[in-house]
Amino acid sequence: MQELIDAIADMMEDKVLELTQKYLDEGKDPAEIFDAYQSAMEEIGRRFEANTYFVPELIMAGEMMKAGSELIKPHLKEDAAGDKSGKIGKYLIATIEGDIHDIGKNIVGMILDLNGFEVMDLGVDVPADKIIEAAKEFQPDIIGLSGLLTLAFDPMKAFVEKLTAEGLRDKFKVMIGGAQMDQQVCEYIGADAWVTDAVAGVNKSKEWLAA
Amino acid sequence: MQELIDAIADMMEDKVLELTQKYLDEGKDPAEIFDAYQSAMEEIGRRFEANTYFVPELIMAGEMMKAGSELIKPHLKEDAAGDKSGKIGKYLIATIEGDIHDIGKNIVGMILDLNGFEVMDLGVDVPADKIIEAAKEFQPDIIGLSGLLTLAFDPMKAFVEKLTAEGLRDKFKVMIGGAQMDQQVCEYIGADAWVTDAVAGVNKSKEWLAA
Amino acid sequence: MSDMSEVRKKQDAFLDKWISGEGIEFVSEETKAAYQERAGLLAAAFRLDDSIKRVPVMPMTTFAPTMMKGISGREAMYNPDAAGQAYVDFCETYQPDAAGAAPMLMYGPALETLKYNLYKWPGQGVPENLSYQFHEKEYMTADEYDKLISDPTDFYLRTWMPRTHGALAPFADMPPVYGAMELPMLGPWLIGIGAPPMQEALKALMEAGKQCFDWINTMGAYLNKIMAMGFPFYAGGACKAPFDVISDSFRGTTQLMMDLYRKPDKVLEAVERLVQPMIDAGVAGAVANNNPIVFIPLHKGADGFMSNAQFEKFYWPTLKKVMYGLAEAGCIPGCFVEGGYNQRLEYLADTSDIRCMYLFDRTDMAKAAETLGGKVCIAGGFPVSMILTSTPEKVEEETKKMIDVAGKDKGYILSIGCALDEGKHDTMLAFCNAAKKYGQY
Amino acid sequence: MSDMSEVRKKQDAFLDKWISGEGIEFVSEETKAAYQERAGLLAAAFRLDDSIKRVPVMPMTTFAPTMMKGISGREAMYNPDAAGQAYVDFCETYQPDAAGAAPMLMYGPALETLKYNLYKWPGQGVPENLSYQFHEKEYMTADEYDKLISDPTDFYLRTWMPRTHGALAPFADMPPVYGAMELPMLGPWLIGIGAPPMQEALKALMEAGKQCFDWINTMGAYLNKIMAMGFPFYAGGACKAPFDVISDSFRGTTQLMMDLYRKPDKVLEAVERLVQPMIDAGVAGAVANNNPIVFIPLHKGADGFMSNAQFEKFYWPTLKKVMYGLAEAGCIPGCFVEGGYNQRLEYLADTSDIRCMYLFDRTDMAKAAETLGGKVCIAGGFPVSMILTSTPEKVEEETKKMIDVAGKDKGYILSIGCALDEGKHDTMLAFCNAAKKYGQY
Repeated sequence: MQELIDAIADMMEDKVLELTQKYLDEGKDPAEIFDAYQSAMEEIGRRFEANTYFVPELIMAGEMMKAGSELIKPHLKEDAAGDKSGKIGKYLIATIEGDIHDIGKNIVGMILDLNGFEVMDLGVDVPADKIIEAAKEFQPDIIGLSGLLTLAFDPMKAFVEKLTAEGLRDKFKVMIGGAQMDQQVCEYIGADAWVTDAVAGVNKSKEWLAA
Repeated sequence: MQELIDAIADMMEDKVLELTQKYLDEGKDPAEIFDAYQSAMEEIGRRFEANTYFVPELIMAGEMMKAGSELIKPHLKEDAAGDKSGKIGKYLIATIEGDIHDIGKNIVGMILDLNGFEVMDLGVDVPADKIIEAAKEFQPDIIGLSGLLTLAFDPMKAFVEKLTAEGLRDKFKVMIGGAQMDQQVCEYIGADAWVTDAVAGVNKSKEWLAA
Repeated sequence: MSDMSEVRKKQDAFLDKWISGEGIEFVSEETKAAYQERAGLLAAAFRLDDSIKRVPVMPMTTFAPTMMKGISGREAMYNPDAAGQAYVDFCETYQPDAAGAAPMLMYGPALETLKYNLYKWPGQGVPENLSYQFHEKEYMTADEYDKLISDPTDFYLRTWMPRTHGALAPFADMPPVYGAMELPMLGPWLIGIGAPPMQEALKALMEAGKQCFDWINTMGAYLNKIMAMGFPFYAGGACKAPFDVISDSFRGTTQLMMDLYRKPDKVLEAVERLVQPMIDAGVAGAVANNNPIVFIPLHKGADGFMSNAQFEKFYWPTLKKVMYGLAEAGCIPGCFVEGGYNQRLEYLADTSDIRCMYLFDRTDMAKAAETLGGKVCIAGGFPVSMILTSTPEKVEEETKKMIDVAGKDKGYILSIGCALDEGKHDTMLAFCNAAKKYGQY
Repeated sequence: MSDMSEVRKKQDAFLDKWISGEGIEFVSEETKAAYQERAGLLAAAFRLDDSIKRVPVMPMTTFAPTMMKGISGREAMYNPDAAGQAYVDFCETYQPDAAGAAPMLMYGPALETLKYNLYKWPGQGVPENLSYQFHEKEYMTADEYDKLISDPTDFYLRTWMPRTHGALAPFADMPPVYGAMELPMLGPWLIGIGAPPMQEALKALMEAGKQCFDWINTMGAYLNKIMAMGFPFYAGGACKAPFDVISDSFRGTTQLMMDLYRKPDKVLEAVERLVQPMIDAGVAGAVANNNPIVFIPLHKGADGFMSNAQFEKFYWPTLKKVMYGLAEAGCIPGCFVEGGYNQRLEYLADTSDIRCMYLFDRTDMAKAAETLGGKVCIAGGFPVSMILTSTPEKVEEETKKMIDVAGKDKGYILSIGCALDEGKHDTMLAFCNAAKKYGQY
């Protein structure tokens, strides 16, 4: 499977799909093929951290994963395909009320998913009440808030205050992400962590779960 | 002077002006330089007849002649510059009433001028009466009528009829030119000759004068 | 270019659709059959179909139908009913195998609204009884080649149209449309659009457009009637050789001839740049009118305008590309080969792998038949002087000769080699009848 | 590129003209002197003038002046008097060395008229108290690169604008403007312009233009007042890096990132194609406003968006061409370097032979000063979080640090590294005052 892992990690889209189909035709274990994708994603994450890979590669990786999954899924057993036992944690993500941007949130959601999280995405411009409601229902390990604009600061702060007021603050880790986040803003908002890139967010999340 | 003649005939615009200036600076006879231009024009005419040169070359030749004249004229004696003794004949040219096209007429006028004719150009859309009036005044050897469109046929015919009615028909040769002229039209109009290119017109004119 | 047999199939498919008369509400089954027969004849000529029954006759009229009825050029341009009816009558009287289209006469009021100065027309610069005439000028300067090459539409809108349409002069001050790319840059762009002179210009454009829209709605009834009476039109779309675009209404004749010497690279780049626009323009018309024939008047490539070497370098390659581009879209390039082309016939033979037509003006038709016969469809060559200054008997005689000379390979369409702005009834009738009489194979 | 010393001379000439306040009707000699002093400070920074007296302070405001007065985003976009007055008040209160321009807020009614859907704005898709936000979508499909490349204006007018301006949707059916080349082809083109939907679209365009024209006439009084009070604006024109045009409002972020792998050649061709248009757009604004500074927001070249190799191939060459093109026209490229640029600083140093400015967002300002100090003018870097969530004392302290770090080479302009949509009075005042206090050289 190394050839496939390398092709994925090296962004060779045509070859990736070609090899995937070939392995399926040869009768190789679909679960193993899927694992190869997972391994490749980990490698891509490492290269992202090493500043060798950037957003284009993250997006391409997501595309290849999606296309590959379409090929593999029919060969996986139903229970295997839907099996959540491999998930390492639950992540609730949303762009906070007032902000309608979804690109950053979508990228983070995709990377989290690729890294084994079960992700519930509430979309954009989501009021605090709705996030809390969903959190009660979904019981995530981490609530991730995204905001591209500075107008997101106060709604995020309000969210944390509401969470606290409802006595839920300690039940969930709160991570904020977006271009203008920094430590100052993190303290102002009352979040547990802040990031400005997806992979850092994923690593922080894994770190929390490992603790 | 052969180098200059060759440069003109070969359409080397920059070299032509450079050589002209050089010869003037060297004190060569301006009249000789001007004659070189005339010789070059004759050569260009021959190449046009031989179907080696076409309209672009005629136009370029005219441009070079014009530019060269600008350089030479200040060096010529006033009387020499204005001297008409070199003219081989008088040519009255116009685009006939109703037709507003001047490109063909302008090209012919230029070639006639380069070939030693004294040319009076009445412009476009010229009524028959005006042409006759000018002919009485200018007393050309040849009246040349130009018409790009077939609508020119009848005004030309009317012109010849008027000329005849005024008893002037035999005093002037009438030549018609334009894309749709042919023998049939020439007879219809009552002209003495028809042409569809400028050089043929010039040669015919010279032939008439030689007779 | 792609496989030419596939291209010919597309062309044939479009031709068949056109022949079928699909969408036309014919007066009767007889007129439908007549339409199909006539269109079929033309198509057979384009296809060099050996089974074609006779030589089609296609007088290429412009103002002649109106002039022959005593309708002045101005009336023809201002009264679409008069013009339309004249074209209907022309078809009824002379029964050509293909009809001319009255919209060629254009609509005077719209030109007035635009303060159009590219042409002078009856009552506006030329006498009322005549047809419109081009006003030659330098509408593009020598240093504007790069503008044309890098962004043709920008050049048209902000440079060329302000010069040729007086009412659109303010377009020269329109900010480049790139400024509209997003906020807040959109604001300044819109401010430019909102300036009073710009508003006046846009108003004039809208008004002229509306005038033409109403005009075509009136004219359309007559166009439909002509088809319903059984006469196909001789073209659906029109475009030009790229070189001619620049030499006719951009740089002008004299200036471009000098550009061939002074800046040949720019000329080459510019003509190359215009290939696709011309293909697009031609296909658009053919599709809109459901008629595959795209009329292409050939101007400055004629004998006498340039040498074969110049023709081979500046004119022919891009013209050929346009023709093949049209063919690939299923269209039939119908080249109106104006002037003489005796020195260029070999080039034209190069297009024998697509369906196309060359309608000649003053080319020697014997030479044309010899060089092109059996390879491409040829047409025309009949002298306009015969129609305008001769007799019916003479016309009949000359027509027979022309058919004998040009028609032996069966890919010939009888046509007068000059667009007809004027005409005579007796000679025109003799011409059209002689086609039926002597044109049978 | 031509001799850069000549370019710098042209830039200096334009700067001097700007500094002089030529054409501005100042309130008094004192305000004229204040204007000349402030503009002079900025120009000195651009020139890396060692004799500069202090660090200029230039908070880059968008909606902040209105938000801070309790004026909602919607009101700011619909009431030019309220917005203009808020900007006047901001200058009076905080005395910056360069003012922001209220037209950045854009005019809501015109967007409504156009049924604009590239952005959502207060009351139209986002809450009334907020600012406008971009609506990311694929406004250009993967197969449209060739259209953009071959004729950008045609692509804008007939493909892109119909998608982004609902009221201009009929432009998609506008016949190509080439059809207007002469008679009789002009007729069909005008008919297309005359079709009712096209007329409605043109009407909407005219209306929006007029709305903006009226809007700027109202807003202009306040802009003039700001200048008359002695405050130069921090930009005259605006344009973008070619890559960002495609990635922001044409293909979109995600699609373009994939295009880098799937069709890199087309991306390269397209960004190359947009160089001149961007230059033209930027120069037009600078000249119109008699202010040589051209604002260029840099987007997808930031750290994290692509590798240096990709940056070197797809982003930097064309951005550099735009900058030098602006400089050759006498303009000062003022790049707003958004996000972090720590990995790209070496490239920016390459432009040291022209006058330009780099205003940083989250770049490490110590590294920026180290790499670019003494070569090009740098600005910004002050965290927006300080203004929005901190105290005046903390702000003063951080401002001093920033000046110490970034200002030692005397080519620094103090600025918050983020466009200000919101603000707090006490921290904003502390920031501006600290500049005067600690910025003296």
